[in-house]
Amino acid sequence: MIHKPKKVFVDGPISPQFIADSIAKHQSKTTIGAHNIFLGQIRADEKAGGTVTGIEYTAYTDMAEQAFHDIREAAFARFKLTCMHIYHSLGLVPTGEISLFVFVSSPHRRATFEALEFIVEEIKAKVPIFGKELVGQAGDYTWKENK
Amino acid sequence: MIHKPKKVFVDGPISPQFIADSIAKHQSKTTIGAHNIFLGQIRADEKAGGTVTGIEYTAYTDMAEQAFHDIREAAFARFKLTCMHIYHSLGLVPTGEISLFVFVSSPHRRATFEALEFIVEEIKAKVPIFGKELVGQAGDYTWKENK
Amino acid sequence: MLVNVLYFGMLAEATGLPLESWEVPPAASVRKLREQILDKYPALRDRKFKIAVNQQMVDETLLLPPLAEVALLPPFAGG
Amino acid sequence: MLVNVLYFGMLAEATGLPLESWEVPPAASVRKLREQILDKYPALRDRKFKIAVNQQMVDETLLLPPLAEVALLPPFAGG
Repeated sequence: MIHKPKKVFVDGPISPQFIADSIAKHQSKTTIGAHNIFLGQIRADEKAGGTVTGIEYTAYTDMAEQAFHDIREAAFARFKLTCMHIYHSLGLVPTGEISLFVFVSSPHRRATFEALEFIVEEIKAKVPIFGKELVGQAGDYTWKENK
Repeated sequence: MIHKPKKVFVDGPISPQFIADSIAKHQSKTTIGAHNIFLGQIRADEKAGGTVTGIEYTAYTDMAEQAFHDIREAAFARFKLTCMHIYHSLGLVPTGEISLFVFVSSPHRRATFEALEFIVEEIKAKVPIFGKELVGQAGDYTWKENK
Repeated sequence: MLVNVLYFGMLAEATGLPLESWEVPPAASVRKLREQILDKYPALRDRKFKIAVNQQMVDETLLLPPLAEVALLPPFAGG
Repeated sequence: MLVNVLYFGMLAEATGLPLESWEVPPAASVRKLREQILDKYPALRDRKFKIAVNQQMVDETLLLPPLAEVALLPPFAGG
Protein backbone atom coordinates (compact mmCIF):
# COMPACT_ATOMS: atom_id res chain seq x y z
CA MET A 1 0.00 0.00 0.00
CA ILE A 2 1.29 3.48 -0.88
CA HIS A 3 0.49 6.20 1.64
CA LYS A 4 0.30 9.69 0.28
CA PRO A 5 2.79 12.18 1.71
CA LYS A 6 1.15 14.11 4.51
CA LYS A 7 1.78 17.54 5.88
CA VAL A 8 3.66 17.22 9.18
CA PHE A 9 4.83 20.72 10.02
CA VAL A 10 2.51 23.17 11.71
CA ASP A 11 3.21 26.78 12.63
CA GLY A 12 3.72 27.23 16.38
CA PRO A 13 2.26 25.02 19.14
CA ILE A 14 -0.14 22.13 18.62
CA SER A 15 -3.35 22.81 20.55
CA PRO A 16 -5.29 20.31 22.71
CA GLN A 17 -8.31 21.14 20.53
CA PHE A 18 -6.43 20.01 17.41
CA ILE A 19 -5.69 16.71 19.18
CA ALA A 20 -9.34 16.31 20.20
CA ASP A 21 -10.50 16.92 16.62
CA SER A 22 -8.02 14.34 15.38
CA ILE A 23 -9.32 11.76 17.88
CA ALA A 24 -12.94 12.52 16.99
CA LYS A 25 -12.27 11.91 13.28
CA HIS A 26 -11.36 8.30 14.11
CA GLN A 27 -14.68 7.38 15.69
CA SER A 28 -16.09 6.38 12.31
CA LYS A 29 -13.21 3.90 11.82
CA THR A 30 -14.79 1.00 13.65
CA THR A 31 -12.05 -1.56 13.07
CA ILE A 32 -9.90 0.45 15.51
CA GLY A 33 -9.70 -0.90 19.06
CA ALA A 34 -6.67 0.98 20.39
CA HIS A 35 -5.18 4.44 19.96
CA ASN A 36 -1.81 5.49 21.32
CA ILE A 37 -0.70 9.10 21.40
CA PHE A 38 2.65 10.68 22.19
CA LEU A 39 2.93 14.40 22.95
CA GLY A 40 6.17 16.32 23.36
CA GLN A 41 5.78 19.34 25.64
CA ILE A 42 8.33 22.14 26.21
CA ARG A 43 9.91 21.99 29.68
CA ALA A 44 10.92 25.03 31.73
CA ASP A 45 14.40 23.60 32.33
CA GLU A 46 16.85 25.58 34.43
CA LYS A 47 19.98 26.61 32.52
CA ALA A 48 23.01 28.68 33.53
CA GLY A 49 21.38 31.86 32.15
CA GLY A 50 17.90 31.28 33.61
CA THR A 51 14.74 29.31 32.88
CA VAL A 52 13.81 28.04 29.41
CA THR A 53 10.84 30.06 28.13
CA GLY A 54 10.34 28.26 24.84
CA ILE A 55 11.97 26.56 21.86
CA GLU A 56 12.26 28.04 18.40
CA TYR A 57 12.21 25.20 15.88
CA THR A 58 13.70 25.29 12.42
CA ALA A 59 14.19 22.41 9.98
CA TYR A 60 15.77 21.37 6.74
CA THR A 61 12.21 21.05 5.59
CA ASP A 62 12.59 19.16 2.30
CA MET A 63 14.78 16.51 3.87
CA ALA A 64 12.66 16.43 7.03
CA GLU A 65 9.45 15.81 5.10
CA GLN A 66 11.13 12.96 3.25
CA ALA A 67 12.41 11.56 6.56
CA PHE A 68 8.90 11.71 8.09
CA HIS A 69 7.55 9.96 5.01
CA ASP A 70 10.18 7.20 5.28
CA ILE A 71 9.38 6.72 8.98
CA ARG A 72 5.66 6.43 8.16
CA GLU A 73 6.30 3.83 5.47
CA ALA A 74 8.63 1.84 7.74
CA ALA A 75 6.08 1.87 10.57
CA PHE A 76 3.23 0.75 8.29
CA ALA A 77 5.45 -2.06 6.99
CA ARG A 78 6.50 -3.27 10.46
CA PHE A 79 3.33 -2.88 12.50
CA LYS A 80 -0.32 -3.66 11.80
CA LEU A 81 -1.65 -0.13 11.94
CA THR A 82 -4.95 1.28 10.74
CA CYS A 83 -3.89 4.94 10.93
CA MET A 84 -0.84 7.04 11.69
CA HIS A 85 -0.50 10.81 12.05
CA ILE A 86 2.56 12.89 12.86
CA TYR A 87 2.60 16.63 13.50
CA HIS A 88 5.61 18.74 14.50
CA SER A 89 5.87 22.46 15.24
CA LEU A 90 8.06 24.99 13.46
CA GLY A 91 8.74 28.44 14.88
CA LEU A 92 8.29 29.39 18.51
CA VAL A 93 6.67 26.97 20.98
CA PRO A 94 6.46 28.46 24.49
CA THR A 95 7.12 26.44 27.63
CA GLY A 96 4.16 24.20 28.55
CA GLU A 97 2.94 23.92 24.98
CA ILE A 98 3.06 20.91 22.65
CA SER A 99 5.55 20.60 19.77
CA LEU A 100 5.14 16.95 18.72
CA PHE A 101 1.95 14.89 18.29
CA VAL A 102 2.22 11.27 17.14
CA PHE A 103 -1.02 9.29 16.88
CA VAL A 104 -1.26 5.59 15.95
CA SER A 105 -4.33 3.36 15.77
CA SER A 106 -4.81 -0.37 15.32
CA PRO A 107 -7.38 -3.09 15.96
CA HIS A 108 -5.27 -4.26 18.95
CA ARG A 109 -3.12 -2.52 21.54
CA ARG A 110 0.18 -4.39 21.05
CA ALA A 111 0.84 -2.89 17.60
CA THR A 112 0.16 0.63 18.90
CA PHE A 113 2.67 0.37 21.76
CA GLU A 114 5.44 -0.94 19.52
CA ALA A 115 4.74 1.45 16.66
CA LEU A 116 4.49 4.58 18.79
CA GLU A 117 7.83 4.03 20.47
CA PHE A 118 9.49 3.18 17.14
CA ILE A 119 8.14 6.32 15.47
CA VAL A 120 9.10 8.69 18.30
CA GLU A 121 12.64 7.30 18.50
CA GLU A 122 13.05 7.51 14.73
CA ILE A 123 11.86 11.13 14.68
CA LYS A 124 14.30 12.09 17.42
CA ALA A 125 17.21 10.36 15.66
CA LYS A 126 16.61 10.91 11.95
CA VAL A 127 14.64 14.06 11.21
CA PRO A 128 16.72 17.25 10.64
CA ILE A 129 14.90 19.56 13.03
CA PHE A 130 16.84 22.09 15.12
CA GLY A 131 15.81 23.74 18.36
CA LYS A 132 16.96 26.98 19.94
CA GLU A 133 16.05 26.99 23.63
CA LEU A 134 15.30 30.53 24.73
CA VAL A 135 16.65 31.13 28.22
CA GLY A 136 15.68 33.85 30.70
CA GLN A 137 14.50 37.31 29.73
CA ALA A 138 17.76 38.78 28.33
CA GLY A 139 17.68 37.09 24.92
CA ASP A 140 20.06 34.24 25.84
CA TYR A 141 19.68 30.82 24.28
CA THR A 142 21.25 27.37 23.96
CA TRP A 143 20.94 24.79 21.19
CA LYS A 144 19.00 21.68 22.06
CA GLU A 145 20.40 18.22 21.27
CA ASN A 146 18.39 14.99 21.36
CA LYS A 147 19.70 12.05 23.40
CA MET B 1 4.31 9.93 48.49
CA ILE B 2 0.65 9.07 49.02
CA HIS B 3 -1.65 9.74 46.10
CA LYS B 4 -5.25 10.39 46.96
CA PRO B 5 -7.77 7.92 45.51
CA LYS B 6 -9.20 9.32 42.30
CA LYS B 7 -12.47 8.78 40.56
CA VAL B 8 -11.93 6.45 37.59
CA PHE B 9 -15.40 5.43 36.44
CA VAL B 10 -17.40 7.68 34.16
CA ASP B 11 -20.91 7.13 32.87
CA GLY B 12 -20.95 6.16 29.20
CA PRO B 13 -18.31 7.06 26.58
CA ILE B 14 -15.27 9.29 27.18
CA SER B 15 -15.43 12.25 24.77
CA PRO B 16 -12.51 13.68 22.76
CA GLN B 17 -13.32 17.02 24.42
CA PHE B 18 -12.76 15.50 27.87
CA ILE B 19 -9.36 14.29 26.66
CA ALA B 20 -8.48 17.73 25.25
CA ASP B 21 -9.43 19.39 28.55
CA SER B 22 -7.27 16.92 30.42
CA ILE B 23 -4.27 17.66 28.16
CA ALA B 24 -4.81 21.43 28.48
CA LYS B 25 -4.73 21.20 32.29
CA HIS B 26 -1.14 19.93 32.07
CA GLN B 27 0.26 22.94 30.24
CA SER B 28 0.97 24.70 33.53
CA LYS B 29 3.09 21.72 34.70
CA THR B 30 6.32 22.82 33.10
CA THR B 31 8.53 19.99 34.36
CA ILE B 32 6.65 17.70 31.95
CA GLY B 33 8.40 16.93 28.66
CA ALA B 34 6.44 13.90 27.47
CA HIS B 35 2.83 12.74 27.61
CA ASN B 36 1.65 9.32 26.55
CA ILE B 37 -2.01 8.49 26.11
CA PHE B 38 -3.79 5.18 25.54
CA LEU B 39 -7.39 5.09 24.34
CA GLY B 40 -9.54 1.97 24.08
CA GLN B 41 -12.21 2.28 21.39
CA ILE B 42 -15.14 -0.10 20.77
CA ARG B 43 -14.72 -2.13 17.57
CA ALA B 44 -17.57 -3.18 15.29
CA ASP B 45 -16.42 -6.81 15.33
CA GLU B 46 -18.35 -9.39 13.31
CA LYS B 47 -19.90 -12.13 15.45
CA ALA B 48 -22.12 -15.11 14.57
CA GLY B 49 -25.27 -13.07 15.30
CA GLY B 50 -24.19 -9.87 13.49
CA THR B 51 -22.02 -6.81 14.10
CA VAL B 52 -21.11 -5.52 17.55
CA THR B 53 -22.99 -2.26 18.16
CA GLY B 54 -21.55 -1.45 21.58
CA ILE B 55 -20.39 -2.79 24.92
CA GLU B 56 -22.29 -2.50 28.17
CA TYR B 57 -19.78 -2.31 31.02
CA THR B 58 -20.43 -3.31 34.62
CA ALA B 59 -17.94 -3.66 37.44
CA TYR B 60 -17.46 -4.86 40.97
CA THR B 61 -16.94 -1.19 41.69
CA ASP B 62 -15.52 -1.26 45.22
CA MET B 63 -12.91 -3.84 44.32
CA ALA B 64 -12.25 -2.20 40.94
CA GLU B 65 -11.58 1.18 42.52
CA GLN B 66 -9.14 -0.45 44.92
CA ALA B 67 -7.47 -2.27 42.01
CA PHE B 68 -7.11 0.99 40.06
CA HIS B 69 -5.63 2.62 43.14
CA ASP B 70 -3.12 -0.24 43.57
CA ILE B 71 -2.11 0.01 39.89
CA ARG B 72 -1.58 3.78 40.28
CA GLU B 73 0.60 3.30 43.35
CA ALA B 74 2.62 0.55 41.67
CA ALA B 75 3.18 2.68 38.58
CA PHE B 76 4.27 5.72 40.61
CA ALA B 77 6.67 3.47 42.54
CA ARG B 78 8.20 1.87 39.43
CA PHE B 79 8.37 4.78 36.99
CA LYS B 80 9.38 8.41 37.32
CA LEU B 81 6.02 9.98 36.54
CA THR B 82 4.80 13.51 37.13
CA CYS B 83 1.10 12.72 36.60
CA MET B 84 -1.15 9.77 35.93
CA HIS B 85 -4.86 9.67 35.10
CA ILE B 86 -7.10 6.70 34.41
CA TYR B 87 -10.72 6.85 33.28
CA HIS B 88 -12.97 3.90 32.40
CA SER B 89 -16.57 3.84 31.23
CA LEU B 90 -19.48 2.11 32.90
CA GLY B 91 -22.79 1.52 31.13
CA LEU B 92 -23.25 1.54 27.37
CA VAL B 93 -20.41 2.61 25.08
CA PRO B 94 -21.43 2.46 21.40
CA THR B 95 -19.11 1.22 18.66
CA GLY B 96 -16.49 3.84 17.67
CA GLU B 97 -16.55 5.51 21.08
CA ILE B 98 -13.88 5.49 23.77
CA SER B 99 -14.16 3.40 26.96
CA LEU B 100 -10.64 3.66 28.43
CA PHE B 101 -8.36 6.70 28.73
CA VAL B 102 -4.95 6.32 30.38
CA PHE B 103 -2.72 9.41 30.50
CA VAL B 104 0.84 9.49 31.89
CA SER B 105 3.29 12.40 31.97
CA SER B 106 6.97 12.65 32.86
CA PRO B 107 9.98 14.88 32.29
CA HIS B 108 11.29 12.30 29.77
CA ARG B 109 9.70 9.98 27.25
CA ARG B 110 11.17 6.64 28.37
CA ALA B 111 9.22 6.55 31.65
CA THR B 112 5.96 7.30 29.82
CA PHE B 113 6.34 4.42 27.36
CA GLU B 114 7.10 1.90 30.06
CA ALA B 115 4.45 3.15 32.48
CA LEU B 116 1.65 3.35 29.93
CA GLU B 117 2.10 -0.21 28.78
CA PHE B 118 2.37 -1.46 32.36
CA ILE B 119 -0.81 0.32 33.42
CA VAL B 120 -2.89 -0.81 30.45
CA GLU B 121 -1.82 -4.45 30.86
CA GLU B 122 -2.53 -4.32 34.60
CA ILE B 123 -6.00 -2.87 34.03
CA LYS B 124 -6.85 -5.58 31.49
CA ALA B 125 -5.63 -8.34 33.83
CA LYS B 126 -6.58 -7.21 37.32
CA VAL B 127 -9.60 -4.91 37.39
CA PRO B 128 -12.98 -6.62 37.80
CA ILE B 129 -14.81 -4.99 34.91
CA PHE B 130 -17.24 -7.00 32.78
CA GLY B 131 -18.37 -6.31 29.23
CA LYS B 132 -21.50 -7.43 27.40
CA GLU B 133 -20.98 -7.04 23.66
CA LEU B 134 -24.27 -6.17 22.01
CA VAL B 135 -24.57 -7.92 18.66
CA GLY B 136 -26.87 -7.09 15.75
CA GLN B 137 -30.32 -5.54 16.10
CA ALA B 138 -32.22 -8.46 17.70
CA GLY B 139 -30.95 -8.05 21.25
CA ASP B 140 -28.24 -10.74 21.02
CA TYR B 141 -25.03 -10.41 22.99
CA THR B 142 -21.80 -12.17 23.95
CA TRP B 143 -19.57 -11.68 26.99
CA LYS B 144 -16.20 -10.12 26.29
CA GLU B 145 -13.02 -11.66 27.69
CA ASN B 146 -9.60 -9.95 27.75
CA LYS B 147 -6.62 -11.75 26.29
CA MET C 1 -22.26 -18.90 59.68
CA LEU C 2 -23.50 -16.43 57.09
CA VAL C 3 -21.56 -15.10 54.12
CA ASN C 4 -22.70 -12.73 51.37
CA VAL C 5 -22.14 -13.85 47.80
CA LEU C 6 -22.07 -11.45 44.84
CA TYR C 7 -22.53 -12.65 41.23
CA PHE C 8 -21.30 -10.57 38.30
CA GLY C 9 -21.80 -10.45 34.55
CA MET C 10 -22.64 -13.78 32.95
CA LEU C 11 -22.76 -15.42 36.41
CA ALA C 12 -25.52 -13.12 37.64
CA GLU C 13 -27.32 -14.02 34.44
CA ALA C 14 -26.97 -17.74 35.23
CA THR C 15 -28.11 -17.43 38.86
CA GLY C 16 -30.81 -14.87 38.11
CA LEU C 17 -29.71 -12.61 40.97
CA PRO C 18 -26.78 -10.37 41.84
CA LEU C 19 -26.50 -11.04 45.57
CA GLU C 20 -27.38 -13.87 47.93
CA SER C 21 -26.74 -14.87 51.56
CA TRP C 22 -25.32 -18.34 52.13
CA GLU C 23 -25.25 -20.43 55.28
CA VAL C 24 -21.94 -22.32 55.52
CA PRO C 25 -20.40 -24.46 58.30
CA PRO C 26 -18.01 -22.61 60.63
CA ALA C 27 -14.48 -22.48 59.16
CA ALA C 28 -15.73 -23.58 55.74
CA SER C 29 -13.24 -23.13 52.92
CA VAL C 30 -13.82 -21.24 49.71
CA ARG C 31 -13.85 -24.61 47.96
CA LYS C 32 -16.67 -25.83 50.19
CA LEU C 33 -18.77 -22.76 49.40
CA ARG C 34 -17.99 -23.12 45.72
CA GLU C 35 -19.30 -26.70 45.79
CA GLN C 36 -22.53 -25.61 47.51
CA ILE C 37 -23.03 -22.89 44.90
CA LEU C 38 -22.38 -25.25 41.96
CA ASP C 39 -24.87 -27.73 43.42
CA LYS C 40 -27.57 -25.08 43.51
CA TYR C 41 -26.66 -23.55 40.10
CA PRO C 42 -25.38 -26.33 37.82
CA ALA C 43 -25.25 -23.81 34.93
CA LEU C 44 -22.20 -22.25 36.62
CA ARG C 45 -20.20 -25.46 36.05
CA ASP C 46 -19.62 -24.42 32.41
CA ARG C 47 -18.52 -20.92 33.27
CA LYS C 48 -15.01 -19.72 34.01
CA PHE C 49 -14.80 -17.68 37.18
CA LYS C 50 -12.48 -16.63 40.00
CA ILE C 51 -13.38 -15.88 43.58
CA ALA C 52 -12.59 -12.80 45.65
CA VAL C 53 -13.12 -12.65 49.41
CA ASN C 54 -13.44 -9.22 50.93
CA GLN C 55 -12.25 -7.79 47.60
CA GLN C 56 -9.03 -9.80 47.43
CA MET C 57 -8.44 -12.60 44.95
CA VAL C 58 -8.01 -15.81 46.99
CA ASP C 59 -7.32 -19.46 46.43
CA GLU C 60 -9.81 -22.10 47.36
CA THR C 61 -8.08 -23.29 50.51
CA LEU C 62 -8.85 -20.02 52.32
CA LEU C 63 -11.20 -20.41 55.30
CA LEU C 64 -14.09 -17.97 55.10
CA PRO C 65 -14.38 -15.38 57.87
CA PRO C 66 -17.87 -14.70 59.23
CA LEU C 67 -19.88 -12.25 57.14
CA ALA C 68 -17.29 -12.48 54.35
CA GLU C 69 -18.10 -10.64 51.13
CA VAL C 70 -17.54 -13.33 48.52
CA ALA C 71 -17.59 -12.36 44.83
CA LEU C 72 -17.78 -14.72 41.85
CA LEU C 73 -15.93 -12.96 39.03
CA PRO C 74 -16.20 -13.97 35.36
CA PRO C 75 -13.32 -13.10 32.99
CA PHE C 76 -12.35 -9.43 33.10
CA ALA C 77 -13.13 -7.26 30.08
CA GLY C 78 -11.90 -3.79 31.00
CA GLY C 79 -10.30 -1.59 28.37
CA MET D 1 32.57 22.56 -10.22
CA LEU D 2 29.90 24.34 -8.18
CA VAL D 3 27.99 22.92 -5.21
CA ASN D 4 25.42 24.60 -2.98
CA VAL D 5 25.99 24.41 0.75
CA LEU D 6 23.23 24.91 3.33
CA TYR D 7 23.99 25.75 6.98
CA PHE D 8 21.44 25.09 9.70
CA GLY D 9 20.87 26.07 13.32
CA MET D 10 24.03 26.87 15.26
CA LEU D 11 26.10 26.39 12.08
CA ALA D 12 24.26 29.15 10.21
CA GLU D 13 24.90 31.27 13.27
CA ALA D 14 28.65 30.55 13.07
CA THR D 15 28.92 31.20 9.33
CA GLY D 16 26.54 34.16 9.39
CA LEU D 17 24.60 32.91 6.38
CA PRO D 18 22.20 30.04 5.56
CA LEU D 19 23.33 29.24 2.02
CA GLU D 20 26.52 29.57 0.00
CA SER D 21 27.93 28.40 -3.36
CA TRP D 22 31.30 26.64 -3.24
CA GLU D 23 33.75 25.99 -6.07
CA VAL D 24 35.36 22.55 -5.62
CA PRO D 25 37.69 20.50 -7.87
CA PRO D 26 35.92 17.95 -10.12
CA ALA D 27 35.30 14.66 -8.27
CA ALA D 28 36.04 16.28 -4.91
CA SER D 29 35.02 14.23 -1.91
CA VAL D 30 32.77 15.36 0.91
CA ARG D 31 35.89 15.36 3.11
CA LYS D 32 37.65 17.76 0.75
CA LEU D 33 34.70 20.19 0.83
CA ARG D 34 34.53 19.87 4.59
CA GLU D 35 38.17 20.90 4.88
CA GLN D 36 37.62 23.92 2.66
CA ILE D 37 34.64 24.98 4.77
CA LEU D 38 36.52 24.55 8.09
CA ASP D 39 39.40 26.62 6.71
CA LYS D 40 37.04 29.48 5.91
CA TYR D 41 35.00 29.14 9.14
CA PRO D 42 37.33 27.97 11.96
CA ALA D 43 34.46 28.41 14.45
CA LEU D 44 32.86 25.29 12.93
CA ARG D 45 35.75 23.14 14.19
CA ASP D 46 34.19 23.13 17.68
CA ARG D 47 30.74 22.18 16.45
CA LYS D 48 29.32 18.70 15.97
CA PHE D 49 27.69 18.26 12.58
CA LYS D 50 26.82 15.68 9.95
CA ILE D 51 26.65 16.17 6.23
CA ALA D 52 23.79 15.34 3.86
CA VAL D 53 24.19 15.40 0.08
CA ASN D 54 21.02 15.77 -1.95
CA GLN D 55 19.08 15.13 1.26
CA GLN D 56 20.73 11.82 2.11
CA MET D 57 23.12 11.34 5.00
CA VAL D 58 26.50 10.40 3.51
CA ASP D 59 29.97 9.52 4.67
CA GLU D 60 32.95 11.63 3.83
CA THR D 61 34.37 9.42 1.10
CA LEU D 62 31.44 10.20 -1.23
CA LEU D 63 32.42 12.10 -4.37
CA LEU D 64 30.28 15.16 -4.87
CA PRO D 65 28.13 15.27 -7.98
CA PRO D 66 27.97 18.62 -9.82
CA LEU D 67 25.44 21.06 -8.37
CA ALA D 68 25.05 18.86 -5.29
CA GLU D 69 22.88 20.22 -2.49
CA VAL D 70 25.14 19.82 0.52
CA ALA D 71 23.71 20.42 4.00
CA LEU D 72 25.67 20.82 7.24
CA LEU D 73 23.40 19.51 9.98
CA PRO D 74 23.94 20.17 13.69
CA PRO D 75 22.51 17.71 16.25
CA PHE D 76 18.81 17.02 15.74
CA ALA D 77 16.36 18.36 18.29
CA GLY D 78 12.94 17.27 17.05
CA GLY D 79 10.28 16.20 19.52
